[in-house]
Amino acid sequence: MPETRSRLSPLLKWSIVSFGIVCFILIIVLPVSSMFKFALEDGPYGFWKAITTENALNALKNSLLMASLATGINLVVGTTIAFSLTRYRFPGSSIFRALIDLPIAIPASVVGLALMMLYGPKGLLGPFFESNGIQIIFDLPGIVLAHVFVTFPFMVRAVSVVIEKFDHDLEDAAVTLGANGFQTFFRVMLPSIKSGLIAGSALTFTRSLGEFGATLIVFGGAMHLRTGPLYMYYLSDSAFDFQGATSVAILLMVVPFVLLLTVNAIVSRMEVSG
Amino acid sequence: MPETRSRLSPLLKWSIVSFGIVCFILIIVLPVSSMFKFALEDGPYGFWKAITTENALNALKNSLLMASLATGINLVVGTTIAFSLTRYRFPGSSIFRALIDLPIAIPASVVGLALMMLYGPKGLLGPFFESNGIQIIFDLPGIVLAHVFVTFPFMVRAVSVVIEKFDHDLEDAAVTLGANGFQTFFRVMLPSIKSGLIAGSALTFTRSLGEFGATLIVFGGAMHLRTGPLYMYYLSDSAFDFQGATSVAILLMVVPFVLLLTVNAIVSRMEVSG
Amino acid sequence: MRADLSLDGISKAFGGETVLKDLDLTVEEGKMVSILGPSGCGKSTTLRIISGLVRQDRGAVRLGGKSLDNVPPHKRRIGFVFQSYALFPHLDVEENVKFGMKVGGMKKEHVKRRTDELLELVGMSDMRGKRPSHLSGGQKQRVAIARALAIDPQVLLLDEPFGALDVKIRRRLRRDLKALQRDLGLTSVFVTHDQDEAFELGDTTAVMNNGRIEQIGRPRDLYERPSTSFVARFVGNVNAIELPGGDRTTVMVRPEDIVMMHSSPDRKGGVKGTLINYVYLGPIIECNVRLTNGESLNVIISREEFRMRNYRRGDEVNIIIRKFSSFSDEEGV
Amino acid sequence: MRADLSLDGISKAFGGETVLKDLDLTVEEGKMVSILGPSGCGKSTTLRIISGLVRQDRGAVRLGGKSLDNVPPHKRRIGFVFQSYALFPHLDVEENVKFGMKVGGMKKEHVKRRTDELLELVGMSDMRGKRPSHLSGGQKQRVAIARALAIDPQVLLLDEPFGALDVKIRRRLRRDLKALQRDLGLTSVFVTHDQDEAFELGDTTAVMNNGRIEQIGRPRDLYERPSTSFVARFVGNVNAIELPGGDRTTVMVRPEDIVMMHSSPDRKGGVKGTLINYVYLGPIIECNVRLTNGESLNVIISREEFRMRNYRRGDEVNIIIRKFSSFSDEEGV
Repeated sequence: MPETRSRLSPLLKWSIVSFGIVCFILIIVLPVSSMFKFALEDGPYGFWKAITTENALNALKNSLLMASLATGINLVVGTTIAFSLTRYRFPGSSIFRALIDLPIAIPASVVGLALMMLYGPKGLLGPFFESNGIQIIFDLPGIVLAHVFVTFPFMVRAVSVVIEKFDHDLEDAAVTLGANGFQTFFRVMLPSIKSGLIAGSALTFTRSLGEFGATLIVFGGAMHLRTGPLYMYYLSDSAFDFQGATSVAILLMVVPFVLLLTVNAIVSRMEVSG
Repeated sequence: MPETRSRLSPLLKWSIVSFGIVCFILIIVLPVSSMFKFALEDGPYGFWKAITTENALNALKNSLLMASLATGINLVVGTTIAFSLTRYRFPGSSIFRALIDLPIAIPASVVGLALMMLYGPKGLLGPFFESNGIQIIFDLPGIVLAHVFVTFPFMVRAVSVVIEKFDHDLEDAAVTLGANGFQTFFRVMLPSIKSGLIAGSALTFTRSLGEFGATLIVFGGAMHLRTGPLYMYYLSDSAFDFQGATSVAILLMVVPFVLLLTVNAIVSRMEVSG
Repeated sequence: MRADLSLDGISKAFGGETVLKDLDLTVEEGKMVSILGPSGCGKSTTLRIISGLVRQDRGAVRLGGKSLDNVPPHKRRIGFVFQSYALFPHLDVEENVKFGMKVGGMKKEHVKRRTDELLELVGMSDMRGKRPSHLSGGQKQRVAIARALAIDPQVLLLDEPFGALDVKIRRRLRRDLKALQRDLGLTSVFVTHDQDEAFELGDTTAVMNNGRIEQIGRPRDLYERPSTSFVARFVGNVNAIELPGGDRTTVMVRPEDIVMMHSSPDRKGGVKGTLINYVYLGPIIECNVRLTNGESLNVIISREEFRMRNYRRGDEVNIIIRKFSSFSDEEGV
Repeated sequence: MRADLSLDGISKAFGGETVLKDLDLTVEEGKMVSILGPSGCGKSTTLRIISGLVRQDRGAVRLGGKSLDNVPPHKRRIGFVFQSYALFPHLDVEENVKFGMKVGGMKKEHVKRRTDELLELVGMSDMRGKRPSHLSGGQKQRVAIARALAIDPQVLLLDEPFGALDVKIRRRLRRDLKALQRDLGLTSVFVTHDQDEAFELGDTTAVMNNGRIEQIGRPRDLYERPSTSFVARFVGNVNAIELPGGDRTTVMVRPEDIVMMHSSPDRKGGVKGTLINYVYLGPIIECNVRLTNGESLNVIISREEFRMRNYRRGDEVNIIIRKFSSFSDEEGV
């Protein structure tokens, strides 16, 4: 009964709504839209050309690779940790729980520096790995580690939420119906937390596609591993190619946005039919 | 009854928990800890000196200023938008709702570029503002805009959650007890959504303190406005002063983490006693 | 003229769907009318219209003959008790009770004295410093009642106030509420879908269905002389039986208006059946009898009779209907 | 030996708090025992121990004389019906019913045939393709029952299965469940805090309190010959009256075991009181009488008697107690 709810005068109500919309347009919509003007300076072809240069394709490929690896690793690690934290108590579990959000509070650039101080050429473990022929910082493992670090809490949170919502009677029901531990896990538990795994993966993938600060530090000029945001930064900051930079930026913005919207729609449909 | 729940064998259970902890230590705890080694290379005094140089103090002051401004602006704008979206339907409200998450999906560096393309010297509106004596990009307004853009969805989400949970019968009860619109809002509505305002502010402040990518682009060398993460990047990337960089990095990490933990504790106590 | 509450020809539709149709109702000053009806019948909307929380499309709400329609809801001084309690979670018990008096600008000493009185009245003085989240459901509703009384309401409205409570607590609370309402002489409207509650609390009970009041009266009237088939079905248990013969008339028979005896060859008249099951409901026994034509019948007999005749499951019995009603609005069910 | 279910000296504590104390219970093959008790009395834990979901600290669970204690829960073939329904949300009705047969490795044709039978049996054939979220509470519980029956259980356990349902649906469902249980000859244990439900469903009813079974018997035994004061209080309504005299003995009197008459000067004997309120409960009337010593009494009389004597609120009445019980375990309440 919405009629019973809004007791504000229509004038006040519309002032509030209009103020919100105007602010949103000034802060978010206009800046984003203005990029299109520059990207399409030379028409759609210019845009297409800018995102299909060898460098651009390489950067996009790298971004997708890092995002996929980070998502895959987090699916295993994050889900394991979400299970441990929500279902078991062990010595130190409450400290562990508090530390989970650490990566959200840490600036991305600090993450990069931290990884460098551990795995870098002058880091604590870096020389050890290097002497065994394993290059971490300024190479793929370092970049992936940075992405995993930054995206890690998103997966743990998304999965924890669905595990906590999980109705334990379902497990008991499965057991009384004759399901053993594995059958219970795969036929009852996993389908129930699927929406959390999907939502967590989407967030991880998205955040990973856009990661800039940590990657900038650990990437260290390994051009063949340059990701999209770094390439965009190079174009605008060093090459002053704003047409190219905005074209790549639009791609870096549209892809994750569409991905998130799609996944949100899927997840909410799963929950409704759920 | 936890006894009834865990049907996994203890071995399997402890393997899962141990795997999670080991991964967490390798990816998160060790890199973070190794920074302390470098920061404390010259003892606590070295750490103290590094974070109290004129440049460091200026950077910290700027970070706190930007975070405060971004939080203040988002408290007004974000709350307004959260109200509009959760309580009213208007033409385009569903599109508006979908666009709210846009800033989460957009890489920080793209945000910087977008603001530059609108308010920068070659941007769509930049020259107009400049001719009226208003400098946006490469100055305080641009940096604050970047921070507001990046943190915006956090406030809207945190406030929307508590508004949606708000029991409308409380409003009706207040009205039947003789409260007019303003009394209902300030005595019933506001106290009920306080936890969301606090949580949203804490997230905004934290994210703002750590913002790097967008600020790097819109800051453009305005040294007196350099924020903590930028200063840290300068120390490690240009000055190769790792002792200084890690010292600042630790500060940038500990402050927001403590802030988040404190606020989470406050909010959850509010919800329990609520 | 006394301060009677009257609704005259109230109609209301939400989004094209009619919820109330030309509803009339009068509550005499100091009396409590209970509105009994299934969910969705419009009883909550009726209360919301009286309180002004919802605006009717047509008709008038009057108090002592004066229309309330131009009085905004926060000036009506009509107490409202919600099923969800709607206590302010950030205020303790005492502050909840004080809320209405404070926003009404009442003097501090007076607020304090009245709060003490009210907490005493509902038996919550010991809990005055507690937050609602630390109270049981029954305690919450006591506070909600005290809070509604604090504004010295002209009318008290209660919207299924005990719907979320346990059976035992509910019984206790409704007794206390009835005593309170009678002692204070509160003009009240109580809404419920529970027949016992409606009967216990209401001086009269209005049976509501589909946005109309089908009958209003004392429990006995409703039970013994229902004026529509809906009332007959909704109030108490009833058997709907198709009478033998070609005219397919359906009649309503109360389970206690049936005489049941053991079948015997020499017994003529009545209908034959089998005792399928019986349920021991304390002083009475509810029997389920399947007639030879397959119809199923509820029969209620007293414990003494049941014991005397020594019934067992599977017994062949003979049924005689002592009393029945039929309604013109009933289309052979 | 028949496949009777028996619990022998079961004890269980959770975190130091004793939940079950040396509990004995036998359920004859094909019979249903209902366990009736307040929340927290240990009745759910009893079911969980039978099913193996919880492990007892002491004692044995036996089926047909053979101990189940070394059989893991998923191999016990004991059907369990939960109050929360516990239907798998990602599976439709049909797949829910098939679950147990599939994980048990049953042949496909057989699974299909049995599923059809079971859905037919619980009246859910039309809904086979629906997800649980699209079902009403009553429909969900029908599916849950079919699913539990699908594994051809040796014992069926039901843990307050109708606790989350409306009164009307509940009545219907418990009738259907009773018919099902009797027709299939299922050895069953049904747990509830609702007396009507326990009496209607159980062949015998065990009244449970504080981790013990206080009495087991047919409704009539429990009602008329309660063996402890808890049973007397919990089963049916009862008045606890302090007898006049110095010895402070408390007796239990059923409301229907009290005779009420109008007071008249020539009437000697009995206790005087005032008729405070009465509630019309269909065939019977519950009267609330305040005695001259201030005690409050519930009296139940039939509708006919009430009408005949033409009682009104405020009438002076005379009370005679026809029957009472007293218990040695009762410490003057």
